[in-house]
Amino acid sequence: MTVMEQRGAYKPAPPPAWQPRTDPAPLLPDTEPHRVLGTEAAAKADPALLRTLYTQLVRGRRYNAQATALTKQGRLAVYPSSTGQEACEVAAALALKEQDWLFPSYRDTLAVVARGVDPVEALTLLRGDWHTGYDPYEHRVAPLSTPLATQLPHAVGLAHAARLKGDDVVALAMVGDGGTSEGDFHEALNFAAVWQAPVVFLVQNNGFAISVPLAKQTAAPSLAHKAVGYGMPGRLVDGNDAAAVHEVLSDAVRRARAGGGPTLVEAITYRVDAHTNADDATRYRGSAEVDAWRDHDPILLLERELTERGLIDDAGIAAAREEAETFAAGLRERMNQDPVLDPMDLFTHVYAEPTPQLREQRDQLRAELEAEQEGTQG
Amino acid sequence: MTVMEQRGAYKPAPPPAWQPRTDPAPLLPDTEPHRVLGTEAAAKADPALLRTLYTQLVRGRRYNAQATALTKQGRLAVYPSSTGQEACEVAAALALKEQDWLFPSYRDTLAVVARGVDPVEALTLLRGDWHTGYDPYEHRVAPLSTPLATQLPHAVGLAHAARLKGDDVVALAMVGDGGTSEGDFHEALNFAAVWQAPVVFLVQNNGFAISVPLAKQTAAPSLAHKAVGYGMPGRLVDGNDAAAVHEVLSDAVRRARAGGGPTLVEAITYRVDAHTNADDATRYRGSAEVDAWRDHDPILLLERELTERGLIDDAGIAAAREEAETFAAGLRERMNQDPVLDPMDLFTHVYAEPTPQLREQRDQLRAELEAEQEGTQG
Amino acid sequence: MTTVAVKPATMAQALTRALRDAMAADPAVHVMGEDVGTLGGVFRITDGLAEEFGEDRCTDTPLAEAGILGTAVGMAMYGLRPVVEMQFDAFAYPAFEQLVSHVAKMRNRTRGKMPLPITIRVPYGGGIGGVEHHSDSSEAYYMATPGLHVVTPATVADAYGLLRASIASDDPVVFLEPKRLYWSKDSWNPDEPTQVEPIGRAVVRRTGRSATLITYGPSVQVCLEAAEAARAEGWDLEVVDLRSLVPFDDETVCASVRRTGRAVVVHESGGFGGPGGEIAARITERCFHHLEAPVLRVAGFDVPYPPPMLERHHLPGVDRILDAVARLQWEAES
Amino acid sequence: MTTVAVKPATMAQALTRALRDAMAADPAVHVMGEDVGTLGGVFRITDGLAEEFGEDRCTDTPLAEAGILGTAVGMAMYGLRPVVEMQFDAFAYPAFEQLVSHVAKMRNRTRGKMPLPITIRVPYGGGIGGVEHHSDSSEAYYMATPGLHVVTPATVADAYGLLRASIASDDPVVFLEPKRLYWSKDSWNPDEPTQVEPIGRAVVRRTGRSATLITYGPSVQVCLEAAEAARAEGWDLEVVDLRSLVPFDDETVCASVRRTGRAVVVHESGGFGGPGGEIAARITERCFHHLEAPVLRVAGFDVPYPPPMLERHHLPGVDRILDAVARLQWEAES
Ligand SMILES: Cc1ncc(C[n+]2csc(CCOP(=O)(O)OP(=O)(O)O)c2C)c(N)n1
Ligand SMILES: Cc1ncc(C[n+]2csc(CCOP(=O)(O)OP(=O)(O)O)c2C)c(N)n1
Ligand SMILES: [Mg+2]
Ligand SMILES: [Mg+2]
Repeated sequence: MTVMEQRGAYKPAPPPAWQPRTDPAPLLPDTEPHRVLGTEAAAKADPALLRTLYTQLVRGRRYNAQATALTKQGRLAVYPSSTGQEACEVAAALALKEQDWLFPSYRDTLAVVARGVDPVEALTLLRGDWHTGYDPYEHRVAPLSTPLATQLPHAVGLAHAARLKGDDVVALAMVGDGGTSEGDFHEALNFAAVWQAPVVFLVQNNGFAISVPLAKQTAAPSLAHKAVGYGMPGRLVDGNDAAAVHEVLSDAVRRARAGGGPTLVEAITYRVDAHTNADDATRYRGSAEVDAWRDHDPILLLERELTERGLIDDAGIAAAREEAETFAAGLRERMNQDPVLDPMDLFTHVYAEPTPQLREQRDQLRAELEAEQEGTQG
Repeated sequence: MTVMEQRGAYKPAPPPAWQPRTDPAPLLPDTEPHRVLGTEAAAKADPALLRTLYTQLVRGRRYNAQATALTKQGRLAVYPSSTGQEACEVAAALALKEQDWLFPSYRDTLAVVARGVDPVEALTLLRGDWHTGYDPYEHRVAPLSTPLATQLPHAVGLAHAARLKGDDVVALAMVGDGGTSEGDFHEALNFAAVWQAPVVFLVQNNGFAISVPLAKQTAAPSLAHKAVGYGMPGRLVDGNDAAAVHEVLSDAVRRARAGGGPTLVEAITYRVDAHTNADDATRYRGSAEVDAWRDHDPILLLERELTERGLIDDAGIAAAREEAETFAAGLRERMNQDPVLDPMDLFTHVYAEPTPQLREQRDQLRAELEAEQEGTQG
Repeated sequence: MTTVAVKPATMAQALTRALRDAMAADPAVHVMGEDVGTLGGVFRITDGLAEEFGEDRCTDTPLAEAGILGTAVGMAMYGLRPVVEMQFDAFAYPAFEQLVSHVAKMRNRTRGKMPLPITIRVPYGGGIGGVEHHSDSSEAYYMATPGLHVVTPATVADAYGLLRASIASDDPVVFLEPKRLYWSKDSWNPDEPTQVEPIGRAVVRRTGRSATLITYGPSVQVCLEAAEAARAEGWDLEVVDLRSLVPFDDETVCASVRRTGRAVVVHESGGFGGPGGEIAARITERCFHHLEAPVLRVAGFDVPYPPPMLERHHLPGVDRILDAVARLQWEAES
Repeated sequence: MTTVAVKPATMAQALTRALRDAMAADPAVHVMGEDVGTLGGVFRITDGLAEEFGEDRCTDTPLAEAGILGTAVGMAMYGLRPVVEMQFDAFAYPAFEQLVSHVAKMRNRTRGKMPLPITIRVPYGGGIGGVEHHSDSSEAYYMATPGLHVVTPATVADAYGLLRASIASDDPVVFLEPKRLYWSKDSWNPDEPTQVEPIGRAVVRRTGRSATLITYGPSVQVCLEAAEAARAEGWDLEVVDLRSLVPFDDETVCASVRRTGRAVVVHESGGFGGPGGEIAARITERCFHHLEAPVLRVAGFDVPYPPPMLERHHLPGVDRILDAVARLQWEAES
């Protein structure tokens, strides 16, 4: 009997009930970026934390300057600076516990360093002697990801796996405003929400994807609003307010740890330097814009708070700077040494065991190098 | 002078003002699926439109049954039925003007037929004598898209191109609930919103992606809520209420035509048949669920409205059924004829001009077929 | 001791059994993909696994291939051994960036610190009357991507053995399942399934003296049929089943060609830029002076995969293979 | 009549000029991609176009390669002629599904009703010290995809001519720009730029009698240097620049090899499953009895592209080419 033939006996049934799967209201992000420094909330912030953040910011700024200088000296192939974004970089690392995982994007070497990775190892990729310079398992830091947004599903998968194993692990994944346009961003957030994976997505909205301003990247009210469409909460935070970023990320990490699922955090910040040392930012933005942000600098904001509350004095500031100088000098010195390279490494890690084909090629290269060697000696 | 050295002269500047790029409030979808039939709004609906919708629904249902029957007779390789979803299929076609474009997904042959494409041509893909059976330019219907969600950026690009040329053209693109998880969905909606392209996205949420229920596909409050994250309005509609779907789509099309940009529409419906004739739906859902939806059948809802308001009588209903039978008989007869195939077509349309390589291969096949021919004749 | 009756089993059953045994043997093995859970996959290869091992071990994912493979990468980073199902060949393309830029490279990028033991099952090839995008032969893409193993079975026993070996591999494996062989049967004893040798060993399926047919996956059976048919023409053909395209077993292939002096490479994939070019080139490099004729190729045409009603003209069949064998310059020899 | 001084120009300048001339000649030509507008592209190839033709004709898109190519498909459906820039080779992978399942197939799917005249510009290859994912040679993927043309210039004049021809083509063209040649110079007169012959014609860059080097794109210059160096060894090498991998110019290639009797294929792309296998196989099929030695290949190793400090060991250089030439069994000849 077709539906139409039932007509004689037709009794209109109520349509199957529809209800939203999640209450959308709590998912909507803050209407204003969350701020702590310079507000009443700052009084509640832990002074020790603020001091740690400060030291790290000062060091981070110095690290960015040093790394940029190393490009000029030919010691780095390229460097994407996070000057101006240090609050996000540092807070991301500090919001995590020992056992947690960080998934950095290519710009985030500072976060990697703040998490404890040796800066020389963090910079290996950009120096060019290898790709990932550090053991990801040592500090639980995934390789720096150059293909944008591709690291986000990795973070989701890792967090999901940890939860399946019953481990207390949260993954924090970093991506830029431009990266939110990639399909992988979408797929990662969706998987995370469906699986309720313990993962936090930090979007550093620094206003640009290389030269492309945010207005050409999205028409959304904010990037945090994207959370709604996945059924996860979105948070909006002043990305230059280290205390605020730390608080929002810590909340999100705590929520994830407690089984509350993923959170999307948009931190509003600004890329003060050019995209990389190879980029000429004057082609696409004026200095007035940059200058306006210099007045909202993360170090200035925190320094002011600390000073006004008497949590730091000139000596403390000088000490932080000095520590940063020492750090930079050490880095400079180590980066000025030529890395020792073995061309045979080309073949060592393609597979667990080189294929017969790779063994042949390795032998070929070895023979070539030996011949070269003889040539120079003879 | 570094930022830190400016400290002596430091005057805290107000942080660069942040404001949402779009007011999020108007973007939020309806909290309940929009309904017309059985509500007061139905009184305002155009009787002629309701009658047209009815005729088309009845025909569409018959078309689905006929196409499924053709698979059993080996006349179609496969058929993904839209039984139960006819209101969406038909309304999508009717909401468009002559010059507009329809971008169907693989399940949407009914929408293609309702737009005016010869059903035999619409079914060519599924019969297997060629891929796209119709000229996309004749009725402005893009090829049926099997790779899910990939047609959405096409619709955006076409709508954008038309707008750049100053043409009055809207594109309506169809996708399933499962398809919304693909990266292409995300990228298409984002491009559409940034470009303010005249495009309407219709998600038929029929509860399943093959066997996977919606709850494993998304944790969002509704699929319409995804609109917010792109800065476009989301609409939620009862997908079995043909008048409501038609109204919501028409509004969205009008909005797009007027330069208001894209809209995301989620139509809540149900896939009554199995995924395709080759699928066994009893493996993943019970009959009670299916039966509940039979009572909310799009034809029943509209028939009831028309009957109660005296817009149709038994004769009218009989006439609609008869027209559908005639349509089905014609389709059956034509589909029972073997299509005439030319194997040389394999090479004709790979490029505008076959490459030398393809000419060789064409000659090879021709020689083989001639030899075969001789073999059978000899 | 009771003797077990060896009943015919299908390749599909052997694959299911391999997954089940792998999951039972190692709790790190997780199966994931579209419809692999409740439904058991559109080809029913994962049938019963969700029931037996729970949905956390055999998971219906959202519909997003890059997301599936990308999350599998993360799971592998944490020590799991994901087995991903791509529903059809062409639907693996959305995951291409994850595959090429991460799956294939992660071990190398991290100097071996972060291997990714992921198996990516891809039903591939034609011959089942599938509509467009359901019959692609995508092995050329995977072969050209260092860091991946590329494996494909041609028999029921190999389906089991190679899938077990792939899942056990500490490197990523693209495991290509010939769709049209899913229902092919063989006498195979599921109670004594044999592991195959490590991935990378080709096998001579039929010995012969006149010429060697080199093939894999869906074309192996066709080549064996061609070899039978060739007897009538006086040709005694050897048939080599590669079983894995990466690593490539030069030894077995070249030993055969050196013996026969003639070779034809046969596959469904398009000829231009397809696997056959590589295979023919490396045979020629290694066996030039043993060759009585150029290595020939019988492949799909260089066209998008045809619609169901035309696919028989596209697929390499017995006649086309025999035509190629006939062109191996037999006269020149004598 | 005034004579124009022919000044040295870079390949980058020639490409920019080709885009500009194409846009001026045909309002249907639209340039789109990441950073192509205001910035003029990370390699400055689209420099000045947004200014001259407006942002609607030269558009900074959102950062999403599948979206870029997918919307370009829609624009082409409506009669535009999009020229898409992929920022680097490896960043074209997210668009792979759009490329393979739509761009390459649309004309065929619609029986020629819906051709897609899209040009996809991809800066490719290494030699510029780029970090990972910035130096891939992805031509093997494109070659193995029927429906695409695959074009790559090696000279400043060809960069102009081939790009104009690609944009004018009614079929999709993957236009591979050798990154390390962007700043290579040549005397080239931008005021009298020459169109090249239709896509699909290889060119002999250097005539020689001893053996043929077959190559394209970034390796052409290296082969010419090798040919110079080979003179000292007494070899007179011919160098063929393919200019397009699809269509492939069998005629020119085979004519050369039949003359010289020996051939080496040279490219940066990995050897296994790379273009060289196809090229060697088809030469062997066609010229077997003219060959004094197997066609050899000099290619990148079968490894993920190395980090900057190791890339010189990976890239085929003059020595490696000469080594291969030396292995062409010269003794056997005499
Ligand atoms: C998939 C992919 N496409 C393109 C690029 C090239 N690229 C490198 S950085 C960049 C801009 C990134 O912008 P955003 O995500 O905002 O991060 P930010 O640079 O601002 O930190 C682009 C386009 C890439 N790395 N990956
Ligand atoms: C990219 C891609 N992945 C997988 C498939 C296989 N497939 C065909 S239909 C389908 C389910 C689609 O579900 P939905 O989007 O909800 O549409 P519906 O079938 O319900 O109309 C799947 C997974 C496909 N066609 N394309
Ligand atoms: Mg940015
Ligand atoms: Mg559905």
